[in-house]
Amino acid sequence: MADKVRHIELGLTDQQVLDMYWYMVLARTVDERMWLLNRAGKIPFVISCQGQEGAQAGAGFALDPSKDYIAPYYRDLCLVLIYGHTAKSELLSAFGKPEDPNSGGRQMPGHFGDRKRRIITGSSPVGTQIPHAVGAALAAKMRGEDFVAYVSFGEGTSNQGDFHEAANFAGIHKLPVIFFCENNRYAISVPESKQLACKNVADRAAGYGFEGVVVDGMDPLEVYRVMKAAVEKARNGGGPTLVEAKTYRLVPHSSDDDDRSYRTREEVEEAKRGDSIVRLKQYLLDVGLLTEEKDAALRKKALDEVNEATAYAEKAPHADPATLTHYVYAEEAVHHGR
Amino acid sequence: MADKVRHIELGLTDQQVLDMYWYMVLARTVDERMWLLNRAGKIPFVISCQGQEGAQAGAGFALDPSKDYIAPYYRDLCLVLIYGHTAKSELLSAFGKPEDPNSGGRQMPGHFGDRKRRIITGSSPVGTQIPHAVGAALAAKMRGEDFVAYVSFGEGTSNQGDFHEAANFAGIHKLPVIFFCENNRYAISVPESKQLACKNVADRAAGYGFEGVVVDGMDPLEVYRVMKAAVEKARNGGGPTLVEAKTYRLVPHSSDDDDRSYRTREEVEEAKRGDSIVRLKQYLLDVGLLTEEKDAALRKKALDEVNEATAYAEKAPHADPATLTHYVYAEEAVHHGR
Amino acid sequence: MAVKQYIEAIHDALQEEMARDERVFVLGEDVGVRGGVFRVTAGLIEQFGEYRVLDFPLTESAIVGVAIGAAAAGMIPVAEIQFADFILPAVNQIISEAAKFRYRSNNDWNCPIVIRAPYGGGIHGALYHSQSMEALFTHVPGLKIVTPSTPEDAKGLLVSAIRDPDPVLFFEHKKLYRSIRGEVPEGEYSTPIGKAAVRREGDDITVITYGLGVHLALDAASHLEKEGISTHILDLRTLRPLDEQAILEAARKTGKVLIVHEDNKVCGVGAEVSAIIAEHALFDLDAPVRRLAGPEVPAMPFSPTLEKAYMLNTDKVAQEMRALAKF
Amino acid sequence: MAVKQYIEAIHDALQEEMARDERVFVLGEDVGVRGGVFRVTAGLIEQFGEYRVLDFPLTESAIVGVAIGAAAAGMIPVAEIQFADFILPAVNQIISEAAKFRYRSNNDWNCPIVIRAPYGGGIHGALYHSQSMEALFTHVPGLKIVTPSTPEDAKGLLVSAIRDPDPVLFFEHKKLYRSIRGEVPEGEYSTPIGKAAVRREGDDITVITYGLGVHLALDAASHLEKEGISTHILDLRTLRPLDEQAILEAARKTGKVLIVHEDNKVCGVGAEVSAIIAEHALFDLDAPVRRLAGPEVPAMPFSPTLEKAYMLNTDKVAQEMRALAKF
Ligand SMILES: Cc1ncc(C[n+]2csc(CCOP(=O)(O)OP(=O)(O)O)c2C)c(N)n1
Ligand SMILES: Cc1ncc(C[n+]2csc(CCOP(=O)(O)OP(=O)(O)O)c2C)c(N)n1
Ligand SMILES: [Mg+2]
Ligand SMILES: [Mg+2]
Repeated sequence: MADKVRHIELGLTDQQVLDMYWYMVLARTVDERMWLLNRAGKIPFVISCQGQEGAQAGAGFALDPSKDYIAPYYRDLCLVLIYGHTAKSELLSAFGKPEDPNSGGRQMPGHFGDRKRRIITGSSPVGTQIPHAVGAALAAKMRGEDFVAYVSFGEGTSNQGDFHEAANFAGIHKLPVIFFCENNRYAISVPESKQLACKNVADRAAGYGFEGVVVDGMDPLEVYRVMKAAVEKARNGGGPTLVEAKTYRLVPHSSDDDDRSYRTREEVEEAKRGDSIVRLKQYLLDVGLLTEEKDAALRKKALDEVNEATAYAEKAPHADPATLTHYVYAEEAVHHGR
Repeated sequence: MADKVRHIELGLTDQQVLDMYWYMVLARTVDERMWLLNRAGKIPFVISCQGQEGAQAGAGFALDPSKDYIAPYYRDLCLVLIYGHTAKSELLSAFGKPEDPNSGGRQMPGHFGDRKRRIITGSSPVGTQIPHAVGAALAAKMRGEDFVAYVSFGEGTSNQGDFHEAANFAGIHKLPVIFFCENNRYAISVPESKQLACKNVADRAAGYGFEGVVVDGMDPLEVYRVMKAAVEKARNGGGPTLVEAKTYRLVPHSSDDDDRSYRTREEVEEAKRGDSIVRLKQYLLDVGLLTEEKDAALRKKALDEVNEATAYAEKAPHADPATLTHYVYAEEAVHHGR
Repeated sequence: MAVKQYIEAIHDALQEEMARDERVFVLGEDVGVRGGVFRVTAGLIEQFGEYRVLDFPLTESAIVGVAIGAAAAGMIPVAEIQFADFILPAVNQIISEAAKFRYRSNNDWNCPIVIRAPYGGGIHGALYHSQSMEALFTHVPGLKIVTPSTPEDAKGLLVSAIRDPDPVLFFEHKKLYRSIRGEVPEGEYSTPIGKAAVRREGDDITVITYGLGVHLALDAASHLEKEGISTHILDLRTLRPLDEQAILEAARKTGKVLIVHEDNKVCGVGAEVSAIIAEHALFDLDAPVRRLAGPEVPAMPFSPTLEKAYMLNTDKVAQEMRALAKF
Repeated sequence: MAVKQYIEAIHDALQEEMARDERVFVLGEDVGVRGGVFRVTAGLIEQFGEYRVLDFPLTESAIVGVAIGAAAAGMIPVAEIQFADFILPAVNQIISEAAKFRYRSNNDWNCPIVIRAPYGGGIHGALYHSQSMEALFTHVPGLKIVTPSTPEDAKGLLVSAIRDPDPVLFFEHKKLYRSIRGEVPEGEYSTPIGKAAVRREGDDITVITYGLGVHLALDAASHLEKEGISTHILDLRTLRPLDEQAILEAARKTGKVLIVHEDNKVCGVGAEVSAIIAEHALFDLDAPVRRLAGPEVPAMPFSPTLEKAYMLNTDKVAQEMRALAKF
């Protein structure tokens, strides 16, 4: 019974926890569609959020999209949906169409960005976004504003120098930033055990003078609880937190990968049983916020959105080749036109 | 009384502890001479070991110069003397003369290197030497040889990405390497408190799955004890250790620095009272291995060596300008001649 | 002679050199169990074990830095950077360290490492899986830069790179991996670093290029032949050191030079080639030295239309060649 | 007009821009309490406080990365890299991130940061406190590269760099800091990025150069004047974008061009300038385009004789100019 009100205890309304579920389902639906499109030869590349939706939903709901900056990484589809992107925006990106708000189709899918939504433009070289979030947090501190900055990355990426340098600086100045590590156990084919020798990525926080927390990333409510505390601490001048969400990547690294060479099917099947979508659905059924019928309707809605988005994105015009040389630098003409 | 046999308990002979003291005094004497030469306008640059001789002596005596690789940093004058360099070699370097074994006068003083002594050539960009030592340790492991690799650096440098990435890799493969941080409280003008937010640099080791140890770097015997254990562990397959020696830089950062702008004279005077040379001398007096007369003789010997080295180095010929373009790549002729 | 893919030739060079000399080992991201994301190192871990085919954590600066240290202790590391774009975190280790090891130690130390990296676009890799990185390093004394265009050279030059006592950057054009096949000599051989190769003899115009550009130029040349234009093609093969003599000979041969590369133009390798010609063969020229290079944008986009607009192709090359011939 | 040192002009630009716009702030190693190791930022922490003059930990990649993030959130950071040599750990942040922020986001984001770095040799700084780093970055679309030679330009160009909506690398030649004084206009002014300046009008030969080279060329020109040789001198001032029109005009003016820079030659800025001329002004030339640059060694040694052998000086420049005039 106590469990029944978990989301209420955490300060989430019924609608909010249902929304959380909705974004997770929508993200999964978009993601699955991309794989289909890729396998059908319609889009050249997919990089997935599958398995990490719960962690991202928990994190996203703890942030305030009206003021907090995020520097997401390529798996954060669910997070950017919470931040206002849509099936359509992400499918436009997948098809590399100029209407894509992330990059006008210039970047691969999964390379998010949107200035008006405070989604800092991301790139492929891993870890570079970590100091960017810290820089945004520095701006908050310098101007005395109460926004926080959030940055996510994989456990493999926590080994990059940029993570270390950025975390160190954030620690010294107690900046309002949350480092969110989505530990999905693999960096492409290299397992956690060959990526790092400490038990938890979160253990590294001690080396930067702030708190590190490990959380079950397959439990969006638990992630929300931990993230909420981290965000509040940051907003109130308490400095950074390193949150490590233990997750699992349910599909290959990307559409170019074949994960059978480095992990067993049993391991993957086992992980699927702990899928955060399955778990949150069960919770919602348990607390009576969802029925199988409602779930089916919700999934149909997601599918409808994705179908519509796919149709739209596929038909949307390609970039005019003449735009290739645009926006290397500020352009007077264009500049005034914005 | 118990204290009287400290060095014996640690496995050092009377002669060894006297040698330790000798190298510390010699290093200090060389270092002081360089300042004089600089102030007299005879050499353009000095970067000092003053205050860190004890830490370096403790470390150097725990290593086996007949097989262990070292990747020292620019303050490690005392260490390279233990590794076989001399007042003469370092003064040749200070004058930028081609007979200098470190770099043929090509690098600034304090940029050590010597292949036959396993002193890996160092540079100015801080931290780059850390992965080099780890690479040497990897070679030891791959070939099943029992040498260890040692690398030293300042506390400011422990913030560089290269430290993080190298330590991480060493941890994963339990490589025979010792990370030796000479924490002298400042990185040029920036105090420890603005360089890092953790209490000890050694705390960072936990993030790499190996042990971190803090040691009083002003006590060479204690450094020796800690280093000896770390070296033995590494040699026996136990993996890396991060040793942090708490020291203090007694002079400005370099001959180009003026430390009055960022620290008080009182602070420096206070630190001088804990100088490792003063402390080891007292120990040697206490245990009867030294008298004031013997000490004076030893210092005179150091001064004589330094005088002789200075005279030699100053008179040594300068590099032939034609050699400027030598050794960019392997040169056939030269190659066969070696 | 066996016919091999470009990628097979690279694999074979690694495999054979590792078998020949046990100091040689491979390190990089996903090179072991996965055999590399392009599968260049497939099968090597089974043959040589997990240390000689070392799955490295996701840290490029350490890949290169550890390779340098291992080399200092007597090993011969061949580091793989998964995509040339991701070599940038390792630039400090490459330029401050590897390139200067010998010089700064007055010939006491050296740095016999190889860094392999797949580069170039046209594979929908977008901004960060398509870049050409060679110009950045070609500027740097102490490094050698190799960009083979054929399977024979890919193998022969990689063997030379591994045996070279100095650091060599070995850039492999991704588009050539499986699209280009060619004869590869049986048995052990090596191709000297620093020598360009004439790929086609001709009298009207000279194209100087490397990597993918060689194939585009060859294609274009056979079209132009039908139009009565005879093309001389020089494949640089090594970008540092450049084969100045071969460049000047090729320029003098026709007096009309087009330099082609995918990397962008400003301060690119073509600038140096052009400057060498302007310095030493100016009066042998019958036309301005032209350069056809990637456009001056930060990198090629994902959008298929923009990627196409960015990439060189036979038509673009042929068009420039025609214009030059007509000059 | 007041007469100021080059270094004072830079200091003044920072101080005035910080006073004018509170989004502008300085970050770097030792820039605060110590006022910078060259004392460029002396006094600023007292005026603007410890956050706007931010003593950063010893981490160049984070200096640039944090600057990028702060800029994304509305600030205008001016990062100092203590010596240009130490910019290499930050190359990934500069080339992968700053240079591509605008392009990759289709003009949604931009990156208004400035990175200042003292470069160049002749101060006994040895291999790692003497390097010229401009060529590496001049190759990169998305960046702007500025190398002022006079106090007036140093101030005016730094003001422009700070107000520029895109990333600007601002390289300050260390040897100019205190050796060069010059008139600096009173009050607020800025010098446009992308425009070269004719420093001397002449008819026999043209020298194209920047930074310290401008002063060497001016010195040499006044010697040569006595020998009856009249020199035209173009100061590039901005290396990216290069002022092509000014380069071509200067080349055509005399038909004899010498390009001078301290950075080494291969794929340096001089290569690009030469290639531009070979492409667009070939038939206006009366002599091969010559380049006088730093030798092809990894960096300049500490040894005073070797440093001297490395460095350009008035004699070396004059000698090349004479040879060109005689051609
Ligand atoms: C600097 C850099 N090196 C290599 C790559 C290629 N790469 C892309 S993702 C990846 C693995 C990332 O692992 P992790 O950080 O754990 O994130 P995950 O993909 O597992 O979510 C690699 C090696 C890259 N994008 N950037
Ligand atoms: C990459 C790099 N950045 C900056 C410098 C300039 N610099 C030389 S020493 C130093 C401070 C080093 O501090 P720390 O690591 O604590 O060593 P210490 O000098 O105190 O022994 C700095 C900033 C450098 N040498 N390398
Ligand atoms: Mg992962
Ligand atoms: Mg220090």
